[in-house]
Amino acid sequence: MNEPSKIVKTIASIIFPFITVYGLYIIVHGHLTPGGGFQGGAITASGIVLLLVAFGSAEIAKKIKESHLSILESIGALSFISLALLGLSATFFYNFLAGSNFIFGRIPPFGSNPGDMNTGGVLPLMNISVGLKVIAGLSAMVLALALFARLKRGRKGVRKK
Amino acid sequence: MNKIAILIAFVIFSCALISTTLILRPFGEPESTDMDDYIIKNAQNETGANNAVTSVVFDYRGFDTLGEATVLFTAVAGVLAVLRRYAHE
Amino acid sequence: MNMSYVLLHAPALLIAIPLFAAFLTPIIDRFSKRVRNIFVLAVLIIEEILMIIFAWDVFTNGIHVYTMGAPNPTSTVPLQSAVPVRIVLEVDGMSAFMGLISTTVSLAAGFYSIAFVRKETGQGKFYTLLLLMLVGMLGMEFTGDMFNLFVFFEILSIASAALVAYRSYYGDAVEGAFKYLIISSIAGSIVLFAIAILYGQYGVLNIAALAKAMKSTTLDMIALVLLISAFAMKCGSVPMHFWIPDSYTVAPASITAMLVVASQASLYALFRICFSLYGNTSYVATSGAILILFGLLSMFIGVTMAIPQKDIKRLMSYHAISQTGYMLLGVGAGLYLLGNPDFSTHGMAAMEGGIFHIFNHALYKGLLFLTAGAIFYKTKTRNLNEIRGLAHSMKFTTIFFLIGAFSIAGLPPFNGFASKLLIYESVYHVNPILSIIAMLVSILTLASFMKVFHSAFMGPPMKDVERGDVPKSMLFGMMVLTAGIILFSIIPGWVVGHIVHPAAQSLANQSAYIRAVMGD
Amino acid sequence: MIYNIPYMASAILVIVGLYAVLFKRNLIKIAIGITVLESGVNLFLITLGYRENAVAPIYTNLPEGTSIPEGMTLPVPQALTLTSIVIGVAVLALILSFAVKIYQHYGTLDSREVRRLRE
Repeated sequence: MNEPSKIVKTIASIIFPFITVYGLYIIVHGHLTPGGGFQGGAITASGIVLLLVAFGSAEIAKKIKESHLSILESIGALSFISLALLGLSATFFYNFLAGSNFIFGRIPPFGSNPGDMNTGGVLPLMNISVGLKVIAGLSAMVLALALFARLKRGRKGVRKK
Repeated sequence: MNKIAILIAFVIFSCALISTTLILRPFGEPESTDMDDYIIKNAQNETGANNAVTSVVFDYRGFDTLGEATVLFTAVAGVLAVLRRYAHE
Repeated sequence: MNMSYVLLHAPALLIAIPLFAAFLTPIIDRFSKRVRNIFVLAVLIIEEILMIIFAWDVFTNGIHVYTMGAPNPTSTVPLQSAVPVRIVLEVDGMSAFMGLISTTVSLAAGFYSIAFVRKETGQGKFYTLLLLMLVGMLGMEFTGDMFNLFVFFEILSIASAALVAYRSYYGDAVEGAFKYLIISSIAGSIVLFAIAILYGQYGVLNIAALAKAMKSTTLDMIALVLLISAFAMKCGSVPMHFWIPDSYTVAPASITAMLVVASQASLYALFRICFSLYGNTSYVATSGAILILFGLLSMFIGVTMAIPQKDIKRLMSYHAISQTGYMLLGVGAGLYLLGNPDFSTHGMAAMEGGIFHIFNHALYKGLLFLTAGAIFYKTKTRNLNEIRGLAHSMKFTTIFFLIGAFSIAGLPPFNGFASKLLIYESVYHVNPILSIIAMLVSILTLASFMKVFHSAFMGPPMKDVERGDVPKSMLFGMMVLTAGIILFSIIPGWVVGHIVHPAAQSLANQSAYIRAVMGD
Repeated sequence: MIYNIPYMASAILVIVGLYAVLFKRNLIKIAIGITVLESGVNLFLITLGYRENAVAPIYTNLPEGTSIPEGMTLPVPQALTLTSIVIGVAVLALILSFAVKIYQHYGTLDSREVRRLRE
């Protein structure tokens, strides 16, 4: 397989920051506009997959390790379940920040409004942790598949049982 | 023989699906919407989020979302486990 | 941390603790393998203890409900609404009973794995997935929400498929896992389609609310057929059983024991849908008859296909299909008689037999798969023609195998006999032929296992096998299940009265299930 | 009849997907079949949540004069569809990694040449 041309690499590196910023915007505005942790995380991960395609998996694997991504994913998942566990004063998954006037604690006026970042209780925090988890998880998955395909290409002998 | 049995099951299944779509309520006119109406009316003052869908995803049905995040986590762990390197390689 | 607080939150905690541990395991794995093993075992032990305490409370005090995210766990229906809005966990006797099975077998599998996978790479992932399987099973058993059931069903399928493929250096391990995952995802999609049909009609997802709103339309019937076929596919009943031997055979032994319980979780979902969701419709007798038919076919075809097998785990897998038939037969007979005046006498006994058999099957089939794994660990082969004379070196494994074999064949005084006797006596009143077939299958099972015992454990010792039994952690894993079997064999009357009867009672009592969520 | 066309489209997707899974021999085609099957089910779920002439249930800059709740689509099916899409992605990733592994072992993706997948 040939190396991708210089045009592809240049365009990919120019576009990548925009994709990332757009994905992060979708994640943090999840409680105000369409979107959320999963959608934004998938967009951001697609930026990383773009880099993977443009520069080749070996190049990317030098910078990002699968095991690090796996740890990052665990941290995202742990913060998500911890937020749920923190509600145990009432019940599992209780939204303890809503209406508390603490961070993200405001209640918006009923009906149409322009949207206020500082609302939603634990929802924005959960969006961020799920976003982190999805970015790390999807990139780790694609990286593992790409690296595996690369590793085996050179080998002739197919191992049978 | 086996193939014919699968084909018959497949045809019966298809007929069931098509007949379902024919007798289901008309498109765009949901009948009993108590649960959804409650969520639309109360999402703002109970969770503080403007987006009712996000309030369902992370608050009313947050446990499903935890399960969904777990599914993704499981799949990543599974892919990494299946494609791992072995000790004798 | 007082006891009533823990009991109040126990349904959520039982799912949240292993889930939290599963997320934490990859991080601990980076620092120390030893700490990780201890951590996983500690979590499994805590789960077992908490589950026993919680199950006892459920058996004595009745149904627990837990509303996720509500200000108060018991406020299932919000004030301004007529239906439940949030996800409700609903633990009745049957759920607690299944939870006990899942935690017990997971504990045994966890101990067994410590030595069994010691030489593999990627053990961190192995234990993560093992904990996630436990999460999937407990979630399926505790939830009172259709969509939540589907989500945990998928967690369980994906974790199991990844673990079946764990020894992916064997080609057939990946094949078995591929087949398993395809079957699971088809079953999952069919379940989701059926849930969508129900949601489209009634606008709710809670099982109790759906059962209350159920109007027995044609669409309900289609949804029931889809649900029964999907869950029967997944629990390994006969028309769709072909994936069972392929995936059970190639999985690591401790995972095979877990897979037995995983398919029983699907069986539980099948029963829950027939009894609690469709319990007051006119389809009860028909679906009972279908379950009896599936049960008979599974029993007979499973055992006849088991007899000629040469691979020890493949043989046991076919026996697992055959034993699933007993559970379907017992509970199906109960469902068939539900609502009849006969129910309180024979129907209840049939259900008790079937449900008791679920626990017994998990114990002895889990034990047998673990002994098969021990044989594989020592001899590196599963072929019965190559194995012989293991009784000389593996004394404990031989004893465990004999206990498991006698129990599965239903010899008195073992626990398999207690549950089978209940089934024989009660299904006799539905149709005498059912009892006769069930007894015949039992005899064939005994013959088949005596053949295995004779060829694997008797005869001159094998040359190239080192002496001595398997490592201690594997023996301890088998010991946990053996202790369960012996306990159940000594006091079957007490077990039926205090554990099985509340489970069967709660499964048959649909109105209590609805009342716990919807109020009066 | 015409009002049910969206349901029918989803049912046809399910049937096409199931056909591919049951009767195709290439493992990648089976994976595609699973994806089509899941898309059909997701489409069915999301069509159940539609209300005629309704807007998305989001209050940020809601159009003037929207009646609440009749003017908004149902939020629950959208959340369910999101969940089932993510589950579909997870299943697909695992199926593909199995297919890669099978290819490594046997050098083929044809299920007839792989021993246990023959039926």
